[in-house]
Amino acid sequence: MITAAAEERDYLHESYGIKSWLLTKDHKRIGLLYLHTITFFFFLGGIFATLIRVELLTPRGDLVTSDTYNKLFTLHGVMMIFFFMIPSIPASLGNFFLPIMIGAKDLAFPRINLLSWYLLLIGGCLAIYAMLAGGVDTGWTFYTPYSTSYSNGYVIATGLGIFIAGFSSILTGLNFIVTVHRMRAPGMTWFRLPLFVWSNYATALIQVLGTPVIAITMVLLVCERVLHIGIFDPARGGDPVLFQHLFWFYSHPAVYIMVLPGMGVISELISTFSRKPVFGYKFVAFSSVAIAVLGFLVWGHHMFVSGQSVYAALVFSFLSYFVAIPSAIKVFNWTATLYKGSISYATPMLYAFGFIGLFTIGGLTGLFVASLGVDVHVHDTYFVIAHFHYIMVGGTMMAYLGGLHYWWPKMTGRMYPEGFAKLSALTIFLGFNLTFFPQFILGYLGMPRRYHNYPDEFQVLHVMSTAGASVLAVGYLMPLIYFMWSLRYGKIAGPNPWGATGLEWQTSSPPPAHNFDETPIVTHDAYDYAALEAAKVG
Amino acid sequence: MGSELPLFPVQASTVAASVDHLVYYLLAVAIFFSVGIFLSIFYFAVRYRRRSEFEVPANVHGGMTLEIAWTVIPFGLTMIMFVWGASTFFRMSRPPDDAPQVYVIGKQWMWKMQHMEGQREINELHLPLGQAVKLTMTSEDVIHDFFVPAFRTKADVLPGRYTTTWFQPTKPGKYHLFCSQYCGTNHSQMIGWIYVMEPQDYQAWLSGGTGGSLASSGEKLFQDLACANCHHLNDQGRCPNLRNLYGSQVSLTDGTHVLFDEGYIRESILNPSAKIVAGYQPIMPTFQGLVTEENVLQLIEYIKTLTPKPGPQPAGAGKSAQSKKLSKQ
Amino acid sequence: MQEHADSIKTYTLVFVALLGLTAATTLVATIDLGPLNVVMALAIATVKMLLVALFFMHLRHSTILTKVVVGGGMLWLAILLVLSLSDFVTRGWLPVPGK
Amino acid sequence: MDSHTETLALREQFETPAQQKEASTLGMWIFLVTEVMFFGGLFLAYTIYRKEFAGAFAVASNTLDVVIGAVNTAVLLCSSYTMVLAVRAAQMGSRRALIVFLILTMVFGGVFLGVKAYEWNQKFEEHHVPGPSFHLDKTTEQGPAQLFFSLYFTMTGLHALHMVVGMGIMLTLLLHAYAGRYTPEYYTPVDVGGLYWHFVDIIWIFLFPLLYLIGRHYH
Repeated sequence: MITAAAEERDYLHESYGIKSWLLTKDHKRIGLLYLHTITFFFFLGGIFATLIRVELLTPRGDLVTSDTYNKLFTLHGVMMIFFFMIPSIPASLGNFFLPIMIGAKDLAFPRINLLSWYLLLIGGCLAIYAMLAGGVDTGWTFYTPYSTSYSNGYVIATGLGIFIAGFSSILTGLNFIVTVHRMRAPGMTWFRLPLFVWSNYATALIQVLGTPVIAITMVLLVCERVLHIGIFDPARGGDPVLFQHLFWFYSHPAVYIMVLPGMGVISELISTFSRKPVFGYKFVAFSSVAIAVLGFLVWGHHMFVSGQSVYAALVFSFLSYFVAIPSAIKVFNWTATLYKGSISYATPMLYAFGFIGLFTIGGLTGLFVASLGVDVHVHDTYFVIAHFHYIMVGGTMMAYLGGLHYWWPKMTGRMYPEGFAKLSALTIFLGFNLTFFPQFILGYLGMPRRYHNYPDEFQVLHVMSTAGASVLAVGYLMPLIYFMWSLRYGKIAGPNPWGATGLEWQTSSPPPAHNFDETPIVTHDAYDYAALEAAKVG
Repeated sequence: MGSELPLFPVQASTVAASVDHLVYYLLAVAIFFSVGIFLSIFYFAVRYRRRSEFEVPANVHGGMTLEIAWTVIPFGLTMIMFVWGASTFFRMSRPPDDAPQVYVIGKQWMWKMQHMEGQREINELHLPLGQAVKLTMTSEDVIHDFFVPAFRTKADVLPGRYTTTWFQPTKPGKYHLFCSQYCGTNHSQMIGWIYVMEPQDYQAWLSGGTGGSLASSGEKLFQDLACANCHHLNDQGRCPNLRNLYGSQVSLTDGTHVLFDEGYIRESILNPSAKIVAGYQPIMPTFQGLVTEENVLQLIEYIKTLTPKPGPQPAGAGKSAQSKKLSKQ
Repeated sequence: MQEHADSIKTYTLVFVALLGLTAATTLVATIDLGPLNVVMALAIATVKMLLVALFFMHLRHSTILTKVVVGGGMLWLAILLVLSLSDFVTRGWLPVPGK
Repeated sequence: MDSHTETLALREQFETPAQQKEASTLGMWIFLVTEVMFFGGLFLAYTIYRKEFAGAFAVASNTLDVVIGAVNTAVLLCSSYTMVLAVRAAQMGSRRALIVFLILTMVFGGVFLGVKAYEWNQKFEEHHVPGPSFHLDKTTEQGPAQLFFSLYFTMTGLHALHMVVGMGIMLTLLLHAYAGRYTPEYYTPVDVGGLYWHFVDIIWIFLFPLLYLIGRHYH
């Protein structure tokens, strides 16, 4: 804890006691509540991941039974996707920084913001109840009719948990959209917004437009399971493929809910640590919105072998390539931003480098799975697993950690130990690649997903992957330790340790309860280092 | 396979090679761009590293030419991927007209295969080398998926309807069959082997089988279930004459048409009033629960024999080219 | 802040129109128009929706942003329906079971 | 707690009352868009199965009582009418009219729900509820007919649930109106609550023809 010497009362010391946190309407405190919650869910999901990897060391299922294994990968998916990845950056870092970055005192609806956190918590508790009561074994995709008629797991509790967490996500998105439209400080025009705000805005669009569809899908799933209403039941004329359409209508865009905020973080990091405006600002900004919109047109590429008509497959494959373009634009623009910059190797920047590299691999392998002929072979194999982990872990997780390191001094007022942080970034990068790169090969060789036992010839690659996972686990534990250490022993950070331009760096660290002593007036574009320098000199 | 670590699975079907060729192209593009990005980042990071704490580089805001270039060029490259991938996919989706059929039924957690000649196999499928084979598949419970990596082929197997896949083996050997759609506890044990045999070995294997062909079992069922009481094999019955119908377009009471294929036959047995042939009454009872998926397949195979094979002449039957109208005068 | 008040007369006229359209759609449904029955039912429902949205919900006085939000919602509903139907409508075009 | 003056109720995160009103209205419209997508999933399922099983759906639809459906539609439209008058009363600063119209809105909403409950009850008595005892005359397609009723119950059920939530909102507005919280300068909650109520009405405007009227022209 920071000593009482702080002159001004910052948001951490504005009031005290557990009640002042649980009933807070301060977006910064709610951001921290989210941060703790999702960290818990991350490590919970991580434990499942570890068990999965240990089980897969040998071709025979000798550590846990098949049923347990199936529950492990289901819970890993459910925890990581619905309770960690989706809320991760927007609800924690976004919540904390989006209002500050646009010069607002708070989000438009602070009470709804707090409600969102409680909804996530309730949803998470339901999922944990399902886990403790006996688990759920449908896979995070809940495909019917397995989930409705055959599974013995706690599908209903998990489904309701996701339903409720979905409302948390919807309300966060709604709050962000209204805030960006109505709460910007004077002079903060759309094209002066930091790119982190743009990408969170685009994310919010997806949350608002997509999440209701997974909500109704979960309602139908639960109704089907409880009341046997037959909506997806072939025996009554229902169509299980309809479930897949409804599911992926949300769950494909959900991938962009997870990665877009990460892209926003990377734009901030690249700019700050090269001391230059992001190359092609408008292209990067609009590509976020383009990804959000185009992301809704491609869901059928998860269903190329599902019994969907070949013509629909054709349409979805074609559209899928359109969404590749804005992602490529971002990568090229970030790389170009480095050109003639003043590049610092601070820890957040290392994560940014890691993100660009891994996201590039993840994105390019996405072209493989979007290609109809190739997807038939690699669909539902480890190739797909490797692909989306390169996006989710190599992408979002890297960006999340990068962002956390970048804004940690602002949130807590303290610096973390730089050497330790660099070591952890390196460990995570190496561990990640060792874990997931072999899975591309495994997948192409034909190793199917969700297999408890596997043929002997795949063992070598699985062992490599498990070895990587243990490195990765160590890498993830390190920040947990040194971040806690820094709260007490870290160097005092000062308002702007990185020399960055954003509004969040113009206020004190940690920020005061209402973010700014007086409403800021914005006169420059985002990332305008030259103007900042000129002002300093003048 | 053995001890060395292969990077590519065996190519054992006609499609496998073309999928791999497309993958080489994709790999080339992927390697080109990722290496390009890695090298640029590395070079910039070293060349423009921060030399003093206070340096502020000049603003560079962007360049339209560059933006257009790196939008248009990747788009062109991806369109090649799309067209190439789609044409491969269409080849995979359309079995050759003359391909013999094997029926596959998936259930938790086994594969049941039925050859037209009557042989049945569990978790194994014997195939002759060089012969294109079409699989018509359904599931008795949840969704499964028929995946043969060596053939680069995969198709979901759904309850309540038929799906199709096909392949033409090009290399004798023993290949993995996996279920690749998660289907419950023993999903990872819903595996089997595909044996590709020299044609003469295959014939020998076939003749080792017992029991009648699928069609003859179906004929017996057709009598036992009293189908023939209404479906006379002339035009006198209360129900449509099933001769010469397979593969043709049939007009329905609501004025639409439907292709008389496996799916329609199946639906008509299990849910007879869904699509009534024009000129007939919905009098047929459902056989849901009275017949198993296997029985349905036998009946289908029998009904198919009521339509003579087109023989060597081109423009194969079974396609819309041969459109017959059926209605009672 | 009371910029959106329409007169009671306007609201009443809209209300009467809505009742009339309800009667109309019920009657039209009993006449056999072939495929046009569906079109008529949806057309009348859409007109009713527009009346409620434009007058009762004051959409015609609303900001452009609000109109964009409403239009976006409709567009996304259309995306959901049209792209899903691109599967269900084209099934069976290729004369191969399950394609 | 929010520091608001009694009349303006300006929350601290906003600079001006206009900003607050715009934010609340925009928030509600966005929420309504999420509702559109929520019901959109049901409309998709309906469209697909209706296309697939047109005959069974028509037969099943004809068993619904079209007169009750039409009258209930009219009842709901009445409630929308009184709602818009309530908003107008709030704009004009007429507390009494506001209270009267809010009560009327709730009465019409209550009648609608009552009629709905009666209809549901009828379905149970006629064995038109999907399940083991389901039976529908005049069709051999019992499966697809059940699908129709599954959709009927899900759609009308979720609609009724939204009505119940709407009634709760009306009650809150009524209590606040009674306490004199609303003025011509500050009546945003009435306005925003009205938006919700009208939206629920619009959903029913579509449910009525889709559920009650699809088979009336063939007998």
